Amino acid sequence: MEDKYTLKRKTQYGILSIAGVGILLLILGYFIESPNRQELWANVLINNLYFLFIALFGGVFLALHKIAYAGWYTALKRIPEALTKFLPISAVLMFLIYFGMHDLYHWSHEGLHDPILEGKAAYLNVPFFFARMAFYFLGWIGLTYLLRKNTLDQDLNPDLKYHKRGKILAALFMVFFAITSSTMSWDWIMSIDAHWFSTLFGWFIFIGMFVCGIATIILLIAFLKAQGYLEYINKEHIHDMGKYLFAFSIFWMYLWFSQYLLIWYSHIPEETAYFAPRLKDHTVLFFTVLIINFLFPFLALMTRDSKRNLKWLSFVAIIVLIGHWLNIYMLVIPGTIGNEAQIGLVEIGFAALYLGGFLYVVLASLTKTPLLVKNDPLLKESFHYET
Amino acid sequence: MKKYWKSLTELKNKENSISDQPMPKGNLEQILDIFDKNENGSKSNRRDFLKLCGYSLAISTVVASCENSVQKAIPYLIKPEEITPGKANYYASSFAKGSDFCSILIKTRVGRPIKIEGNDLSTVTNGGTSSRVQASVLDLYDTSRYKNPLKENEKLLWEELDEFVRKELNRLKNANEEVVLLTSSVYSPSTISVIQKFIAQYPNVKWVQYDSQSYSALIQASKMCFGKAGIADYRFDYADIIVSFDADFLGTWLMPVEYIRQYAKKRKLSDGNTSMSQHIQLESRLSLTGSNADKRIPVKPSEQRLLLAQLYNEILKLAGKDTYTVLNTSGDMQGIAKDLWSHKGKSLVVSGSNDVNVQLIVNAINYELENYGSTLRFEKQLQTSKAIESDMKNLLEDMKAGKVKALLAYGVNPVFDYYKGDEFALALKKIGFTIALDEVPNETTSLMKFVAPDNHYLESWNDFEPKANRYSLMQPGIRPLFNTRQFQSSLLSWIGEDPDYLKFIKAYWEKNFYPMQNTYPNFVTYWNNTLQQGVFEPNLKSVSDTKFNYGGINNILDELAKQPKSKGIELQVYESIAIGDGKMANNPWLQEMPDPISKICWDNYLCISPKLASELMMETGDVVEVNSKVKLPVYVLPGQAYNTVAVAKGYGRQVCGIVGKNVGVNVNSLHNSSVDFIDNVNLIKTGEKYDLAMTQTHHSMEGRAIVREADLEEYKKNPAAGNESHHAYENASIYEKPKFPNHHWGLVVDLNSCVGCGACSIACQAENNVPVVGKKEVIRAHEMSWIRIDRYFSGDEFNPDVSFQPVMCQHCDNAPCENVCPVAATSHSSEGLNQMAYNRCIGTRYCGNNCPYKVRRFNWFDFTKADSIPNNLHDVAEMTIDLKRMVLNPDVTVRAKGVIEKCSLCVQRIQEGKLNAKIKGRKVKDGEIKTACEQACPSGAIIFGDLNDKESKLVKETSSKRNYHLLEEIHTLPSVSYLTKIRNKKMNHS
Amino acid sequence: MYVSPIREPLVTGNKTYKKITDEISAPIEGKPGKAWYAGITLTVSALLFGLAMMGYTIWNGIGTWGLNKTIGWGWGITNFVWWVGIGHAGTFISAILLLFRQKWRTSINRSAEAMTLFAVMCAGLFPLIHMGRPLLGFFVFPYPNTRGLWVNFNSPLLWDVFAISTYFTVSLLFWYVGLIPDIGTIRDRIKSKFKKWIYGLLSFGWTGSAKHWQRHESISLILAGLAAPLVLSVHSIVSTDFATSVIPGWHTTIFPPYFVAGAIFSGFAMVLTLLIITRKVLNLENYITVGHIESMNKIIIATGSIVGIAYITELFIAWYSGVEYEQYAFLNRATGPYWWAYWIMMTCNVISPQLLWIKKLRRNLVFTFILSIFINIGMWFERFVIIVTSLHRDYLPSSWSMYEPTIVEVGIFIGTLGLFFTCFLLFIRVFPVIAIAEVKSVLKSSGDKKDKSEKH
Amino acid sequence: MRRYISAYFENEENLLRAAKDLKEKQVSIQDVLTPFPIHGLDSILGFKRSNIPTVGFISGAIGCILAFGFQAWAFIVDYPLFIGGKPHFAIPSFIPITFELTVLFASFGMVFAFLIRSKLGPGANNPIHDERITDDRFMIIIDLDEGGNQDEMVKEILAKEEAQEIKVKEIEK
Repeated sequence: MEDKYTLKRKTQYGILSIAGVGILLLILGYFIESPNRQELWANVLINNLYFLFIALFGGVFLALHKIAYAGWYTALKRIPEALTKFLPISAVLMFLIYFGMHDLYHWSHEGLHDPILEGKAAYLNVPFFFARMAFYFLGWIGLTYLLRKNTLDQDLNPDLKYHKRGKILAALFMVFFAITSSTMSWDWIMSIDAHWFSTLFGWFIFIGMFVCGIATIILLIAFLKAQGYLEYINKEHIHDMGKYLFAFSIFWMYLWFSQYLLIWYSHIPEETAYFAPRLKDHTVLFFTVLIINFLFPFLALMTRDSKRNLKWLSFVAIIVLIGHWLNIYMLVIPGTIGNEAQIGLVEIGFAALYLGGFLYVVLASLTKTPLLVKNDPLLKESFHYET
Repeated sequence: MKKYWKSLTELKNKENSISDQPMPKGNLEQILDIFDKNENGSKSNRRDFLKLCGYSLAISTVVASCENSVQKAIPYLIKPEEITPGKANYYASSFAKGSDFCSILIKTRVGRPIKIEGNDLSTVTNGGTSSRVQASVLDLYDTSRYKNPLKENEKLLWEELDEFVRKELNRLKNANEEVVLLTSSVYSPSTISVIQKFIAQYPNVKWVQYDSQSYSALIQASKMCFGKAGIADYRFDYADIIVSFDADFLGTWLMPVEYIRQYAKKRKLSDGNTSMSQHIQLESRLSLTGSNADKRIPVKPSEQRLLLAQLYNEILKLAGKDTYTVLNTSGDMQGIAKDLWSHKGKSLVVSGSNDVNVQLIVNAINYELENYGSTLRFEKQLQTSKAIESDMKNLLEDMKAGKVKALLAYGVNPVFDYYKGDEFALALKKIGFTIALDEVPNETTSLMKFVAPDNHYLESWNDFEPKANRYSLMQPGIRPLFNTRQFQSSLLSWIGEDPDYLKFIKAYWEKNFYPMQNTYPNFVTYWNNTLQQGVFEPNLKSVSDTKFNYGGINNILDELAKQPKSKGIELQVYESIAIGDGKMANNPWLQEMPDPISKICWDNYLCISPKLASELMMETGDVVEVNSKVKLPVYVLPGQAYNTVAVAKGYGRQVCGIVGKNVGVNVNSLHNSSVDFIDNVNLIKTGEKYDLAMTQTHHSMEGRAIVREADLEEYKKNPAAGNESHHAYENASIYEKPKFPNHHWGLVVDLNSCVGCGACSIACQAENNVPVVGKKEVIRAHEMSWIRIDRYFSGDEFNPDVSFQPVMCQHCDNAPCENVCPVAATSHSSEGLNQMAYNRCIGTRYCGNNCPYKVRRFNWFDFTKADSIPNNLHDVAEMTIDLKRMVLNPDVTVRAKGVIEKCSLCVQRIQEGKLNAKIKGRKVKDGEIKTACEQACPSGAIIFGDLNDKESKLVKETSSKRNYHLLEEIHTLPSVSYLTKIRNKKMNHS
Repeated sequence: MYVSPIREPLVTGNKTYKKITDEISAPIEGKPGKAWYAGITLTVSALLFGLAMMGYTIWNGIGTWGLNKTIGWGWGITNFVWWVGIGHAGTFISAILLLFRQKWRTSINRSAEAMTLFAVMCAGLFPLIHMGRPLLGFFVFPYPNTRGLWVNFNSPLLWDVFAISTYFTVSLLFWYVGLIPDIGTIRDRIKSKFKKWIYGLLSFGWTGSAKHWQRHESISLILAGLAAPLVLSVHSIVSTDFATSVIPGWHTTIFPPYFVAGAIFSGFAMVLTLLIITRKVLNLENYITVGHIESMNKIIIATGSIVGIAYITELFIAWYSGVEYEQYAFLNRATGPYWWAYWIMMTCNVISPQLLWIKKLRRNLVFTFILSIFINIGMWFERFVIIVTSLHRDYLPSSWSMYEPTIVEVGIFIGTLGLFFTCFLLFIRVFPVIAIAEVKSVLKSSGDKKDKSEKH
Repeated sequence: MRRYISAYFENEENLLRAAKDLKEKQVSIQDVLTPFPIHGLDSILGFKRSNIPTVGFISGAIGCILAFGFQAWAFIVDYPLFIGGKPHFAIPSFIPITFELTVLFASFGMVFAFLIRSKLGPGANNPIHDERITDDRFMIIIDLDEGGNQDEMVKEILAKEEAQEIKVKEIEK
């Protein structure tokens, strides 16, 4: 059993070339498409959020299973732990938004004479915005660090106290996350369309995050297994990950539909004003997102066999990851760039650059610790995992 | 044995043989002959009538009540002329009850009057109506009406009665004993002629006129100042500035229907006209008029005289005349005086006081302001109130003294509404021969020995001269339902003349009015045309001499200046909008009509100012004892002047049908004189609680843009003032707006015209068979009104601004209610109407919950007997008995228990209009279709039309900058819209 | 299958398969005690009272209720939503916990599912009774008729019809399919010939054949897979009754998931209320252990916290929206004339479950029982707050009004409580309250340690 | 003539081992009757995976198409009403009922398939070999060849796993 993952040259080159292609496309795109400041900042925000969500989900995955007293996931704990290592970088990237505030967030302008925005000013103001941002990251990074540290400590010490401490930390993280995931999505996404509001929004974003995270973990499992690691991860684990991807794609659709149905039905302009430009100016993308994120995984993963086939599952995961990137794109674009926005070289370049960076951080952090945890009292259940 | 008709001629012949009376309206009578006592026709004839006319079961019961055998319903065998089943016939007529007058059209269906509409041809009422006029049709079917002549409550035949009366009158005549004919004000020329004839026959008869609401001060003051007894013709439409001292001219003072029209006309704004009158009201109780005023100054009743004197003084000052230095003038009065002065000749000062001195000052002020001939005219003097108070006082003295040996009473109820009613009752009992000529029993008639019951006005012929030279005819819409006879016919028969009053009127008109015109070549065409139009308004110019000729003003002012200021609580007794003097108290529609200001129905109550209430630690619903005489529930009325209270009269009827009996409290005993108010009232909290039936319990708009309003000054600068917050969300829609290719019916309500009188709501109730639920259910917020008038107070609690807003179904094109009905019982028509399919409705009330306007009404109980479950009827007002069901509009389904109902924009009228147009092969003309509320509205605030017709009046109004939709931010796309209310608040000088 | 030793045993007390069968079948075979008779007398009386009130309503009209022109729904729909919510725990336990392989579900799923069915029956009564014309209630079905009219597929109330009836049917199927082997057990034990015949009929000829078990397991899993989204859909659809409207306080997008969370929350509370008593009365403490109670309490705290977050989200977004009607609706909830209802809801649903973070309280039966009652009350008030306080003061202040229930409405609610508990009391006498076969299947892996050591 | 042997175990582990041994010896196991589903028995007995999910999918699809199609037909073709300004083809409005009917059809389809395939149903009168199969006995029924060549071997395996009441039965065809 290979204890530690080593980042191979080939992989490094691969990652570097992804990032390199990203930079190249960006430069090309900058000259060909001559994007304006808004477009650049919007791209920064989109990718910031996207990779932040995946990283943050690492913590959610760990905490959720810990408090649910699950045993089966123990063997693949290190992967979500590695995801959380991207969080500090996300934090830095998010704080960069400070320089693009006016391009992204209409409400950040002074003297708008908009009575509705004036009413929200107590919440939507730049200092408080960044104070909240700092608070969120502090909590997330701190708690995920402690969660990870706890398992590392456990590796060295079979004492059950780490198990108990892990549960407390997980509960703390979940509580913190439950509140901040909503406020974070209001702050960073919903406030782009500053007049619009939807109580469901935070939960909708959370489920999107869930799907992305699961898809990423699936891909990492596939990657590591292809590299010859994780042989103790069997079909049942894969099946469960497949079920997650399947179920949460449906759940994502459920929330999307709940929100859309209610707004479509009541037809109150304050709310429909959000969907009107998305439907009219981005019609194709609007429906593409639904097809990729729901219909495709729904049909592709319906049978038992499809969920147990890692290759197929990885393919679905890639498609779904693209779908959710598009979803975030759809959330951000109409309120920032407007109806002329198009996915071009700049968008792909930014995404590739971020992807490269993200992969490097995650894979590098995987090399730091053994791929398998030790001393977890439930680890044995994970090895003997069957239906 | 059955006997069938062979031809229409035979039918006519038979008809003639039954009655010699001329046929006013063809075959109507044929049907109604069944109600006549079997005088001429044989029994089998009557049966044939029934078979022919095919009345429903409803009639059968009426028949039964007339002791006829129950008949089966049989359809028309031979259709009578004029009556087409399914088509309404309209007859021009007049409504007159005491001083209430209105020119009307009677809408009949298969011979039944079912609805009253205003007569547009009258220049007096201009097609407007009031709630009482609208409700009067129900009185026709009142079960409490007299059904036969009575002697000591025993039925007798008319012949017997006539013989007895003639004998008695002759006896008294021979003995030269005083006989008194007591009537309300009579302004019917023919009736006056009949009475004169009667007096000529019996010279011992003294004619006394008595009005429950006396305007004798006006009449007398006019006589004292100008030598002309009577009431001037007020022209609110000529007044740029109106100052009213407690005159509720939009509510109950003199001729509100006429005044509302004038008032609204002067205040109607359009893109072309941005000027409107300014209205200042000084009053103690927040009246309907006060609630419409641009500036309202709460004052105690006792202070008004002094303020008027000050005003007069200031005006004299401005006129450069001698002034009375004894008076210190308040700032308000100085400003008002200046404003009035700057509109000299175009201003109007009125007072509701019945104090001659006050009216003298008012006349003097108007004279100084040169308003006579402009806003006050004499050539068309108002005639509806003629009674002089002292006459009644004298009569009572005479009665007490035993001088009066016989009393004939018609249209009056002094035992109930005279302030010395108890004394009158005692005196009445002493009179040997008393005969009541009323249609319904009341406190007075019940004490009288004989009853010669009058017809209901919808069964009567008459003529009226409400204003000098403005004549209006009354014609029946139905033959008498019961064995009754018109008052005039009774008098005629008692002097041995032909009792046919119609003949009498015709003769009178041929002699007196026919020569006043030259349009028609002969009397027959003149008569027929006039009868069809209902009004005769000859062009006569009679210049009045308006020389002010009264020297006693100085003394009055001196006296006023000396009077000490009153410190106590002052009580004012007023007439309520719905019930008036109480004559129509048995009308459930009126009882259930909420007061425009307090929104309370089914009761009178003591209005008390918020400050006084908090001082006395009282709140709405507390029962207080007033002067240890009557117990009344308190209603804290914002705007009521401090240290004053007010209560409506007309309530607490004792001898009345089941509806009005014991509703509220009779407050006449509080009076000790007939002056305007009662001083030093003592209020004692009893600790009891009383539930008042309020249709609106929250009075603030909570800062929401529901009634949008602006000041005239802002409006002049920006026509969209107050209406800025338009939610332009054209691009926000995620599906297409529905399209209506042919018609798109809509309605607009001008909030600047609406005075809140409530005529529309009663008209709607009559038109749409809206059930009456009773007080208990109103308390439980179960009232059924399809159109309600929301009343909001804003600003200062002690003197609030008042806004009225009629709210009916808004007929949203994006209707939230339609979406949610599980069974599709409510859907949208292709002409933009929000429809209800009653028989599809299962009553989930989901639509009602989802209606942001809360206009949907649910049938909480079996109010209408349309339910198939037995023994669950919930009918407090006998509305489901067969007689009263005759008032139902057959075009509108009666709704069963458990279904939702709501305004349909009078879809039956739309359908009728469309069919009429179709028969004629043309498009529906603008204005051709009128909803019931629009038709009834005296101010013309409601306009119905086709939103697709760009030339229509409706579209002209809706394209105004003042136009807005209620709650347009939720994108319901209503077809009903509103025009902002504009207040003319800016005073030039104060 | 390996189970970590740190996990608490799910079946305690040295059980053997035989013992399990005997103990769980005991209530069916024995004679009911006095308590049972007393209980059923009480519940049937309540049911009869409720029936009388329903009859009175149908006869006289909805006017006998405290509703009015402004407030079209009151106790009736509050109770409807409350009961539907309670009816969510059963299927959640059997379906979602099955999918998530939570073995502790095995001893509670049977009774929870039965509870689901009874609660849905109670719930289903209300939409019918609250109609103005319940006798025409069949109009809601899209049957061909002479008017050629269909129903309104836009109406959430119509969705309800489909959702509730589907939910009931699928739950019934799920429950019954699960019951078949256990009915077989009873059939094979019962002595009375007549009863044996009845159970024989009901057992559908179950033999325990391996092929049957295979299909049985497969169908259970797939039905669970179907029932899981069904659970979500049902209360989501119920929530659309409110959320599709334009009424502030009703129209908010979070409603579907928040209602689902609330439903599971209240459902678990009711399961706890019932099972804490049932395990005691029927001597099932070894099957429904304190560990089970603790697991349910964990679900309670999770769903309770979700509900709490939803409350706060609603409040915050109402302020954030800048829409004066929204802002007022929530201000009015907390401080208006029905403030007490709001604070009862807040206390019972959000604040009191937070005590469950303390492990001792999670495992304390008395505390859990009291808390479960609190939550039942709190969740009832949640629906009351949503329905009544939103309606009583909506857009036009002229129509603002107050609502107070009449004895008739209260009576109908009592009647449904009677129906629910009557059904439950009958159920425990007729069918095994714990899934015998399922408990046996986890005995080896999750039975208590002592048991295992003795066996080996 | 058909011959078979029946026996029961008191422990599922014995049953599993016995079944495994028998299968290895190519003995045909007619049926195994157990009080609860035994994990791993399916594969030992060589059962194919059940087709019930497929039935569920097909019946669900029928329900889905039927529900959506009917709603669309009723609203667009048969009786188009104007409701609340919404389009006749109101897709979001149709989703809830479509979903419900999909689930309903799928559930019914599967349950019926299960009952019919297993020949279970009200009044189904399957033979009960031992009343304690539904209690605590794990019964195995093994087909024997007509010649009785396997008898001993089978009995031996059964005895090794502590099987009780080993009985051989013969039924005339």
